[in-house]
Amino acid sequence: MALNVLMFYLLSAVIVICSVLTITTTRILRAAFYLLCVLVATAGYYFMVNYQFMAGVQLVLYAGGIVVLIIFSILLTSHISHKFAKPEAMRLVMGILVGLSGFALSTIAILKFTFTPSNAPAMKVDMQAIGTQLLGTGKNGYALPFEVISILLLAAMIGAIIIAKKGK
Amino acid sequence: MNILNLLIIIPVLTVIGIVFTKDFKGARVAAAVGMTLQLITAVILVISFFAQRKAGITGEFLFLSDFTWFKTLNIHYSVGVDGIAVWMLLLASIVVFAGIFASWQVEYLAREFFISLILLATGVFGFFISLDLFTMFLFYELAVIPMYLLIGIWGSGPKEYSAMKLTLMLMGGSALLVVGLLGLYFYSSAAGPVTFNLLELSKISFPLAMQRFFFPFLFVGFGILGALFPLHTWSPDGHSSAPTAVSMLHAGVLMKLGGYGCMRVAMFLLPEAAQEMSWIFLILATISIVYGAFGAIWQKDLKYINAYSSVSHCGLVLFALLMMNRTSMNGAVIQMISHGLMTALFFALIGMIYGRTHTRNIDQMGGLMNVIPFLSVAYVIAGLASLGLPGLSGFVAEMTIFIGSFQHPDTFHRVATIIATTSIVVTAVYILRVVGKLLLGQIREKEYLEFPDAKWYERISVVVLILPIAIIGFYPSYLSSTLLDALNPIIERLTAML
Amino acid sequence: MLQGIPITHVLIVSSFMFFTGVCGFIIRRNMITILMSIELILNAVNINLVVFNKYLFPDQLQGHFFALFVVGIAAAEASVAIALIINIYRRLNSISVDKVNEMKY
Amino acid sequence: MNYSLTILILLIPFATFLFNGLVGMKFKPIVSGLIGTIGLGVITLLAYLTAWQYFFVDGMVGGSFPKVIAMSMEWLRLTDALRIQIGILLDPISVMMLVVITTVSFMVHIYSLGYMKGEKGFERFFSFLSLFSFSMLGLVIATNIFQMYIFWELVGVSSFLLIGFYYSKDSAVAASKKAFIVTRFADLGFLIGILLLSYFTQTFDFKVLTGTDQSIFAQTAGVSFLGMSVMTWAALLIFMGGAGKSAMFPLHIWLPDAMEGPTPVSALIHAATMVVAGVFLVARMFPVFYFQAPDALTVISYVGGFTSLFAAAIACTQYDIKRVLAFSTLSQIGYMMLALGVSGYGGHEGVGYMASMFHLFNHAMFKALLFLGAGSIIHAVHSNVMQDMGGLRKYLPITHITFLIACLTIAGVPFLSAFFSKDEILVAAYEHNKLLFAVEFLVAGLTAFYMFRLYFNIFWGKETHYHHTPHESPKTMTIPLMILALGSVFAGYIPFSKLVTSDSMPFESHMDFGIAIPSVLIGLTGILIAWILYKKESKIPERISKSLGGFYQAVYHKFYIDEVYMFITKKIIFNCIARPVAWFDRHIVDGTMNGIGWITVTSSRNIKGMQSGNLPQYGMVFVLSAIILVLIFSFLI
Repeated sequence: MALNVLMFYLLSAVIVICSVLTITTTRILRAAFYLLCVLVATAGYYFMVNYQFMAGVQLVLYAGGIVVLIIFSILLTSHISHKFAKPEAMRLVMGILVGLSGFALSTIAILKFTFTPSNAPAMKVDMQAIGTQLLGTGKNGYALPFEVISILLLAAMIGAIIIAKKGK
Repeated sequence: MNILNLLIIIPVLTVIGIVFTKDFKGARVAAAVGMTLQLITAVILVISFFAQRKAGITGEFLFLSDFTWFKTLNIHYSVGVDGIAVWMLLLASIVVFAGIFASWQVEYLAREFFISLILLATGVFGFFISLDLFTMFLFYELAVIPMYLLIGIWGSGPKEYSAMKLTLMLMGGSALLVVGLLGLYFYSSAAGPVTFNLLELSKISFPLAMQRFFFPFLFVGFGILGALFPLHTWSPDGHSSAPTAVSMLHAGVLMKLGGYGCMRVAMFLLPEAAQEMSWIFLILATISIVYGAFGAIWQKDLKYINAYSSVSHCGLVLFALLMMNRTSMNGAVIQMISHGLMTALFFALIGMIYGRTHTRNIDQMGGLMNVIPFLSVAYVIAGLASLGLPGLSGFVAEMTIFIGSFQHPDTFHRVATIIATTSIVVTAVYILRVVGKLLLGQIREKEYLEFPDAKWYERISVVVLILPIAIIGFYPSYLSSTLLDALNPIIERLTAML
Repeated sequence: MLQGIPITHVLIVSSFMFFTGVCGFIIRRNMITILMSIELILNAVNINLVVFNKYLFPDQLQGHFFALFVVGIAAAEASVAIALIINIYRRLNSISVDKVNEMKY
Repeated sequence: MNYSLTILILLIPFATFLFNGLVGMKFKPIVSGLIGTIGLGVITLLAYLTAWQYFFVDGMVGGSFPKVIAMSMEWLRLTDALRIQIGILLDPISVMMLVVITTVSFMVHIYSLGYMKGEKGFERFFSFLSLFSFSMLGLVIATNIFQMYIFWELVGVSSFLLIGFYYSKDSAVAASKKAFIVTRFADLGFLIGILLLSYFTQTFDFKVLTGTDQSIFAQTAGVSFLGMSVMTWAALLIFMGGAGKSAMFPLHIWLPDAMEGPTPVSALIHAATMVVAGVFLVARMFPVFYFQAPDALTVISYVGGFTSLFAAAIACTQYDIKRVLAFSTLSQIGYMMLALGVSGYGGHEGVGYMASMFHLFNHAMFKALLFLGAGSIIHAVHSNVMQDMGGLRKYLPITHITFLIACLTIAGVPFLSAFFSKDEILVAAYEHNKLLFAVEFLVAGLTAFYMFRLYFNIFWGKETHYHHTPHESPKTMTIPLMILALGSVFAGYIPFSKLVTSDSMPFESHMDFGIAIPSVLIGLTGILIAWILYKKESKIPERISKSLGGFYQAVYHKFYIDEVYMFITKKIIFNCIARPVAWFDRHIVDGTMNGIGWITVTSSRNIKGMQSGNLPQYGMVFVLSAIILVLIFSFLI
């Protein structure tokens, strides 16, 4: 078995186990930690497909930014020792049912469909290509979404500040 | 400039004018000025209409004008009036005029009140002048919606309940109407492009199966507004909760839209089905007449009594329409006008009395003749008109209806007529009961002695309504003969198949 | 990764992650956990975007960029959501979704 | 010669009505009174001139008095054939009625100037009197049955207004209401009768209906309903209208109560004019009744006969003097109806018709006199109960004499007016139906008895102690009494058989002494009994009434007819019809509507539980639904 295949299954195992743990653990800080594991493992995926920039973004923004934000908010709103109450049986059953049936359905769909991998030569994904495309305005140019995202982020930032501001 | 457009423009301008007034005094003056102009316009319309008739212009509708406002669906703003509509317009403008003066003392949100009231009136006027069924329907809806606000905000008693009930039931009627109107619209493709235009629709003879299907929708849709049994129950609640002017306008004019619509749309456009199905509705209308009258006997609230009496009288309108001969339909239109005037008078007086006594329960009142003679005498006159005293309009209408209906060759129809005539006795019973308890006898409360008699604006309102009642009562032949002429096309179409 | 790893396997993993997120969304009541579930869902989607890009259209970068934007939006969403959570916590002293139903009906 | 001035007979009272009603209160009360009275004086003069011209100047055309249409205008066109005309028809009976109405009305106007002096609403009273005169005159000169119906209703309403003149008094209000509703009910019959008649004949016109051409009734042949021909139905229904106005049994109940009105009103409306409208109606339609519906005439004669006996019996027991007179009126109208019922058509056959009109004329005079006299008495003692009176002959000499004349007249004492007309009626009855004759014969005696019971109780008997010494009424009241007394005495000498007959052709009538002498005798017997019982104070009447026991009580309570009506209206109509209808409306019909609303509200309330605001739940439903949709679309379809 090639090493990269082994690596893939290792990462997959981490993702599967940790994502399950994220939603089942009774301690919220642990949940955040498991989430972090999932995100880091995902970043591993990105490295494997040679999208280093994407992987870096994943690590910095997701693992570094969002999870830290989540941990902050956990610390602000809960006690470390706080344990969740067990979810109601009905809800648990329904949640698992929905999850499993959805998973089964999508798995069946995935397995039934024959994907035809492209033989086109892979594009070289270096920073230059990313930068040109991200700010390009012609074909394969993403300047408009980029700008929209930036406005969105700005709005989110202002909104978050205003919402979280104490009182008046 | 077509004078009919003025009838829409004046109210709209009045509404705009009221928006710019400062307080309730300005608002009511603006409303009064606007509606006075409206009344004058309506009078001019009537005069010029009959001048044109006299000059030999025989088109069924005069003052036609047309303007396409929704081209894709071929919807027009198309106006024109015939000999029936002009009288209805005059009636509407009289009632609105009187209504403004009857609500002279509204102070709470007066501007909004007058705006809603005049919007309601705009809907009514628009309905009567429209020849395009879609536009007609639009104006009808325009009349119903301010009604909800007027009752819900300025009403009395369980006003939210009543407003809701009234609006919902009328909207239910509208829902039926839409089905019927769309039926007409799509089946009109038989003769060229689909159209809502009444004149063009009236040239088409629709297939019988289609008529059978759509006639009940149209008739019941308008019939709800005309208080057809058993869909009349909005009327007592709605009227009793509504503020004075709204009751006046509603019972006086809006209920007439029902009868007018039944005649002008349902029966005129679908004559074969009308002939075939009239017996069902005739039974319902006969029940309305007798049932409404008996219902009124037992009521204690003045407005309830009058609302049931309206059910009875409006039942008579539908009854006469369904008899489908010239005389009875003529009577139906006279009855619409007559009932519009006298019920408006009733509600105006009830409002004025209520404004003094703060109760409408007849058991708690008595002897008002001693303290407010003007209003009491007016009330007696309204009552006598309602029970069909010769010399007042109610008699003319009822007798035309009864004699016309009795000329029907079919025994069933004549028996129905005899049943309907019994209402004149029952009407006398409840009218005299009210008059006796309310106006005559001893004064119940000491404070009643302090009541002021009618103020000038109340007098205007009352006199403006009594005058036409007496004029029609004394000299009905002009009205009657113009109506007979105007009814010809409808009668011809209704009897073409026989 | 390309050699020997069928695309279906990656997709199965990502869809597992996705439905784990859905399941967590349903069974959890703590709002922060729900937020985490949403992150899981978004992440699963991101994996799909990247993988489809790599396997099926290696000559383009659309999936890559979409994933990038999703990350950006996720960040924005998370920041606003956390601001809201903090605000709600201040007002209700709880971050259970069952308590936050003032706006129902 | 034309009769164009007759239009004023209608216009003047209407003008005075409007004047007094609208602006009368702006002037002194006496102004209204004078305007009304002068207006009526003018039309009285006009009526006499018209009568003179009609009977004596223009006279007969071709052996009979013609029906003259003095004026006619179209009021309302209903169908091409049926048009309502408002016009003036002059024929013997309408001219006679003009004279009667204007005379009595004029007297009552003058009388009221004194009687109503100082009353609140003086101008209102005169305006209503004018309205009544207008309506009543319009009724009698109607050219067609519909015009008659119009004025018929107007008469009804003016009667209502005048009975309820003292509107603060509950009993007056109740009485006016009762009068209006009972007559309205009768008018319903009248209206249906008109509908039937007009449907089959296509005309309202009296001239056509009562003309010689019977072909207009061709449509009615063979049409019957419940075993009676349609014309019998129409005639009976029209008679029902007349019975209501004329207070025939069983629609008589309103008349005694109507005495709540001011006494001049009772004299004018409820004795002399309006209550004979029913008689006039039957007389007007007589050819239709006689030729098309003879069965209806039989009914009329029995109803008339029964009413006269019934009312006379009740009159013997009443103590309220106005009520005694009211029942006496009922009884006399019964006479007239009976006379019409037994009459034939043409020549001597029509003696009943002639007698009926004759009696109507005389009755108007002496009954108005009686009522006005009663008014004068009430004016003096402020009470209308017999027990409060007695020995008044000293205080009220003029009233006494005129009242006595009226009593003698009504009792049928020879050579006073009613003697002649009553005799004719008895003759007609005798020739036609012996049973009815016997009844009428008995009633003649009863009449004399109760009238003199009244007379002796008021003017003789024990001297009651009065608070104020009663004094004779003012001249405005006594002069009409004297004029009417003259009328009562001499009206009988008018040759009615030459003027007013069933076919408008004069015939010779002569006294039938075989009937006249016994009827005079029974009248005198009645007077004698009353003399014995009531001239002096005595215990005999009380003992008699005691010995009659239950029967007396039944008569005293007017045979409990009022109670029966109260039971029917209050218990049955109100409680068993109106109340259930109101209940049905509120609970069943409206309940259904509210039920629909309730169903909507309830179902939406149940549905809104789904909108829980619970985010996880939303998510679950969303995903689950998506899964289900995917399943459906990918596997099932």
